[in-house]
Amino acid sequence: MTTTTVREALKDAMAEEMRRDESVFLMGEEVAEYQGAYKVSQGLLDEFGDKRVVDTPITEHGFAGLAVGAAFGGLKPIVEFMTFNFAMQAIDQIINSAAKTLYMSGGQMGCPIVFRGPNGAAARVGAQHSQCYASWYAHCPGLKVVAPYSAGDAKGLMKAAIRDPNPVIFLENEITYGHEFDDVSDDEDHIIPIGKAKIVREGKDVTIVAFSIMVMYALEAAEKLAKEGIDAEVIDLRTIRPLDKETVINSVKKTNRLVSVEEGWPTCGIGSELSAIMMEDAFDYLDAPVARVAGVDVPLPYAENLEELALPRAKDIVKAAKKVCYKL
Amino acid sequence: MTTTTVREALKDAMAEEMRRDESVFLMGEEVAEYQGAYKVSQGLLDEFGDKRVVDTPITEHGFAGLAVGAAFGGLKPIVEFMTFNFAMQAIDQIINSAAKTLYMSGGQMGCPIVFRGPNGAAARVGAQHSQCYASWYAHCPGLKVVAPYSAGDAKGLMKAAIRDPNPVIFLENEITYGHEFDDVSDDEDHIIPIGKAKIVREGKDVTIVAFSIMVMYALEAAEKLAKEGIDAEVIDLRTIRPLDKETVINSVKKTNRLVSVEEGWPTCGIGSELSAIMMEDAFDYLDAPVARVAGVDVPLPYAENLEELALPRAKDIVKAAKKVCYKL
Amino acid sequence: MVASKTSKKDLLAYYEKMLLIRRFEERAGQLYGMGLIGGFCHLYIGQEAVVIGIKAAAREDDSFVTSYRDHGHMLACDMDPKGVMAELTGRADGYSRGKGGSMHMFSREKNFYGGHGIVGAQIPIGAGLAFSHKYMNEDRICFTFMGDGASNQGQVAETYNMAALWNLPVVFVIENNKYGMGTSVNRACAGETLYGRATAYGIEGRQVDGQDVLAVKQATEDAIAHIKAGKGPVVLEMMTYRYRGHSMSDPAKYRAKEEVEDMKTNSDPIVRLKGLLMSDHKTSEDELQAIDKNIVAIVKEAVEFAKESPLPDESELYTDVLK
Amino acid sequence: MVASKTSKKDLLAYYEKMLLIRRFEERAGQLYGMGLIGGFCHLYIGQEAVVIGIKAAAREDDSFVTSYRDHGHMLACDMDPKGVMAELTGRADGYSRGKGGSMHMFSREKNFYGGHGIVGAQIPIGAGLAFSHKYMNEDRICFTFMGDGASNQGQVAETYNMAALWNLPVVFVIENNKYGMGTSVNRACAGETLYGRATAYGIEGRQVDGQDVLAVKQATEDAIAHIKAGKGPVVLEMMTYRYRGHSMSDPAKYRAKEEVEDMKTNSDPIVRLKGLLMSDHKTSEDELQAIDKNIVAIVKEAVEFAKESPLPDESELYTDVLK
Ligand SMILES: Cc1ncc(C[n+]2csc(CCOP(=O)(O)OP(=O)(O)O)c2C)c(N)n1
Ligand SMILES: Cc1ncc(C[n+]2csc(CCOP(=O)(O)OP(=O)(O)O)c2C)c(N)n1
Ligand SMILES: [Mg+2]
Ligand SMILES: [Mg+2]
Repeated sequence: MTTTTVREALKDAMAEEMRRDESVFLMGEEVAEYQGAYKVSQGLLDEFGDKRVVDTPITEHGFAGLAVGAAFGGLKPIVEFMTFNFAMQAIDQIINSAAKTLYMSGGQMGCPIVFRGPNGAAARVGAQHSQCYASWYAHCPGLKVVAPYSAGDAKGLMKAAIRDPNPVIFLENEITYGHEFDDVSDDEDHIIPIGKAKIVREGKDVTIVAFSIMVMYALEAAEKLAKEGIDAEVIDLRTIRPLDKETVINSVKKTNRLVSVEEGWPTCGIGSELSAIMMEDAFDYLDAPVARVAGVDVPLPYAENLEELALPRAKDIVKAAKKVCYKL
Repeated sequence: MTTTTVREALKDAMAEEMRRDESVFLMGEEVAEYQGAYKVSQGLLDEFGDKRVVDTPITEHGFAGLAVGAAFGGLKPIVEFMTFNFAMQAIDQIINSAAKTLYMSGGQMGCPIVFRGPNGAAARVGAQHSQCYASWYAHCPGLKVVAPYSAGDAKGLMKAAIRDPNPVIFLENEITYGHEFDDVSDDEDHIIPIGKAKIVREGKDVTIVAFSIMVMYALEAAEKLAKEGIDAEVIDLRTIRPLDKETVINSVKKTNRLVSVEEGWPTCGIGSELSAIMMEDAFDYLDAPVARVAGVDVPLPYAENLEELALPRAKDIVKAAKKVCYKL
Repeated sequence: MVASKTSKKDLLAYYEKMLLIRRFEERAGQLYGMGLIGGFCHLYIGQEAVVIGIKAAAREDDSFVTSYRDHGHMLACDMDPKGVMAELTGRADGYSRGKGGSMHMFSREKNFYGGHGIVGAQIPIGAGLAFSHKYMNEDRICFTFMGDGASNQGQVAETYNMAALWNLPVVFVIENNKYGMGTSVNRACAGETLYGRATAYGIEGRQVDGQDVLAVKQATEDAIAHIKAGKGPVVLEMMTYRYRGHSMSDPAKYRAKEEVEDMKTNSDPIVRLKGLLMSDHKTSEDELQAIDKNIVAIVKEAVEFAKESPLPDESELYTDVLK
Repeated sequence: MVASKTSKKDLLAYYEKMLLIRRFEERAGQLYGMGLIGGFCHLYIGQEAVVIGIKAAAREDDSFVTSYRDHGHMLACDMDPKGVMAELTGRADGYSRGKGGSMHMFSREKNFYGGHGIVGAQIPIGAGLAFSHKYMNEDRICFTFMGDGASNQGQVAETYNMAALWNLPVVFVIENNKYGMGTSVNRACAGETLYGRATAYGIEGRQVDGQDVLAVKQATEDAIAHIKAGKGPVVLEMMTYRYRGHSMSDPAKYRAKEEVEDMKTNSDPIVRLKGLLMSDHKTSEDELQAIDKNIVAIVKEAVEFAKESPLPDESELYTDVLK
């Protein structure tokens, strides 16, 4: 195990897979000469050259479509969106071309492609640059959707995503790029399977389910709860689609309480889905209704104080956990 | 009250509002000379001329953005998407420009605009032409999302949408365009308020919540259930955002059981949201877990038999209702 | 027609293929009327010389990608008429096992990459295929087809830019059939020409008589030479016409009957080639009728096959979502 | 510089405004460094002559819309420096009450329609404003600004087409500052010129020395005359340069220091205008220094205001989502 940042873990994953497979290449805005807007692709141009690390014009729709065509043609593109907000311009190609074509072709045409980039809020970048797209992509069959938290998971899942024969939406988080973790495997074949959640803290009183940077706040909340005598189990979903129901349900069988945490808006969010899953598969185990913690249902404001209020923080999770434990 | 089709009701609503307010205009592909791909705008060019009924090139992103600019400039555009599938190309302008600008401007810039067109499956048009976008739009603050079933509701809600100072996503259904209803008001000022659900069938044993064409199947299911001694209450949501929780909760307080029905995919769908709402606001009234009926989680297939299996039908609703009544 | 340096044998082959498309689609139209084909069905009738002229110049392993108006392109790529027709009827033996339908068929084996329902989506996809050909040093060209209406889509401009910047081996073929649904090209497209928009990105382009299979072939040969010389992508604006409505449900009231009749009478690509074959190559009516008869038989066989093929098994609903 | 038919009074006004932008942004950069401004902050320094030259020719009620590099445009439109700076610091007295930030400010009163963060999004929006002006017979023109990088976006091409088809009163202003983030225009944009892409749609266009406020003014006057004569929209490609990095976090290592220094020394729009004022109009150093002092005071006042303005009330989180 090595200690490294999420940024380096992602870069290493890409570099290793590019070494391993000639057909893997990276494209996107500023990925090559600029070394990535957030420096995730640092050094890749030097190692792999401009044939395999391709700077694109600012034309998300076009280059996403081009990458889909390249995947149809036999390559394995990694498409970086400078942020997932800009992927909205390309979403028709992602859904209609990448996700649906395997089915529409009766299995003949696969689309092995990774769409990656930071998702959700960074710091003070305003409403147009801060949306979380987890639930939109989770909604759509034909995709896999991944949103890791730790560097080790980022690396293992990125490698899995690149090797996956299906289109994978890989949701990163700008704020965690610089965070260090000591869970990074050096084994070049260490893959973390898509579709498996991880229990990051065991506990018996309440289950807290989160993904991406929200795992950090969930863990922080768990510490606070411990001090108040509540022993929380924290699950990092890691994959949003397909969602690892089993791990969540097994936890709830033990704790009988669930708090879902996501940075995105609540309506039709991942928390809503978890509520529905609980209804369908764990209703009789629940001692309290599922509580959702989510971003406030407004476009993200710029002002420092408002932004802080708009995004879920440990205290919100603590409050929700106490509520489902009837300790509020 | 007059009997008319949904198609005519929509057209009448637009025509009445265009007569009433010079700043209302319609734009989209084939809306003028062709009289609408599905003939919803039949006759409008003749009455209002090509200044106010504007054929566009096939450039959804561009004309949606242009319409947003026209709204900023003081007009009230109605933008027809030939189907909402094509609005994916324009969704950045819908979300980032239309929905978020009021907030980002601290209330200074409104965007009074209606985005309308058929949503969801038609008949055998395949995966790229059949997606339901209700939950995607429902997810986003700054929008109102409407999806009526009857002609009367279509008319009253379309008029409300046009008069609304906010961006409204108006989800129609191609199959119901030709369906006749006798609930259409002749009063040119008869508005149906956005945000209010409607109980379309009273019952005491189970609540079935649906919207758009699924209301038809829900009512069919209720008839079948009645024959088996189950008295279903059917609620037509009509508006998806803001969702009329109160009407649903009050119904569940009576029936203690909820079945949600939607044509779209289940994950992070409207049914998921209803589950979450029940968790939060009606947990103690539920005698059974909420059951979701939704489109099968696959891209819509073309083959006749597969398409029929993929979409929710009355029999699926009957089954779900019996399940939550523990009569299966 | 441009003077023919092409052999009689080749000309007969083009004739046969154009006729196959024509007869195949006529039958498809009938099956649609009978309710055996559902949803959308966009016929290519009238435009046959475009895809056949291009295929005549292309190499067998060059890739093709187009929109929903795609049956002609599939047949030009030698996809099996049986499999195409069975897909149209939504049956298990269709190219997409009945799950795709008219707009969504593919054949990797025949280098046909669809069949795309979203206007404009196939254009970056085509450039991406060209990107992969170049990346893998395959020396293949991708022929990327679009309509006049599609040429307004922003992703087309985005793709011109990337194709030019990266010198991709792609020929953009604009099938300017004068209408995008009910909107004539002059109501939808500003500027003198459609290819001129690509020229602004430094892409070589020109207009071509799309009703003359040999003119199309010649222009395509020039385009290929241009690309192989390393001079970058090419756009060809094929001036053509569709005889039928946009799709089976379109009564096509937006144009005068005379306009259609004039094209059919004076600019039909099959009639023209037939004329050339008879005048310059002494082809007899008998020879041509034999071909016609053969084509009718092939199409008939395809229809029988499509009718008899079973519906897909219900388990197919759940397969092919992911690999 | 183009010979000046402009009065000294007007020239001094342009000088004052360009200087206001320059000093305002220098201070904004400092406040960013001090942590008083967060998120993104894109400075316009070096490009001042573009927006000031255009504003000099435009009518007061003409509308302006641009991207995230927008402070210069706001000040050119006579928006209050206090309100702009307060928005930059995310305070209650900012133009967007602190909710928008650097990229999202608007003033209906001053005909400034944003401030848009998505590259390219403002271009159809600008055409839509022009559409509304025409629809309401307002005789106003919309000046729609975009960067060189933005000009590759598909929606720009889509908008050119509609603007030309519908004869909209819009001037598309491409601020070609040679880079889109770290990508130089020749690596991102195929074709000879950027305005040439609009020409393909029948739109009148040309390149202009964007460092010469009078050249910009003249070109804008010509564009306005073109539009008022009913000849359709115009595109002006302004050749300009940004001195700073793309945003405050960009060290701008992708270009040589000499390149930047050369521009600053030989093509600075303020220095140039100053030279003209001194040589042709006998303006004294004292006169200019008085202006400078005044500007510094205005900017200082804006900074004080912005620092003292309170954070928005917490209730503001929930307001302005819907009307
Ligand atoms: C993005 C998108 N918008 C609209 C449609 C509906 N539509 C299908 S075909 C078509 C007309 C296209 O015309 P053209 O590109 O000229 O091709 P042709 O049909 O003439 O071959 C339209 C508007 C669509 N399928 N996709
Ligand atoms: C759709 C989209 N893609 C990417 C970005 C990130 N981004 C912001 S500005 C920019 C460069 C734009 O360059 P240019 O248009 O030349 O304008 P300039 O910054 O030089 O004024 C990029 C890539 C964005 N905001 N929106
Ligand atoms: Mg056409
Ligand atoms: Mg630039």
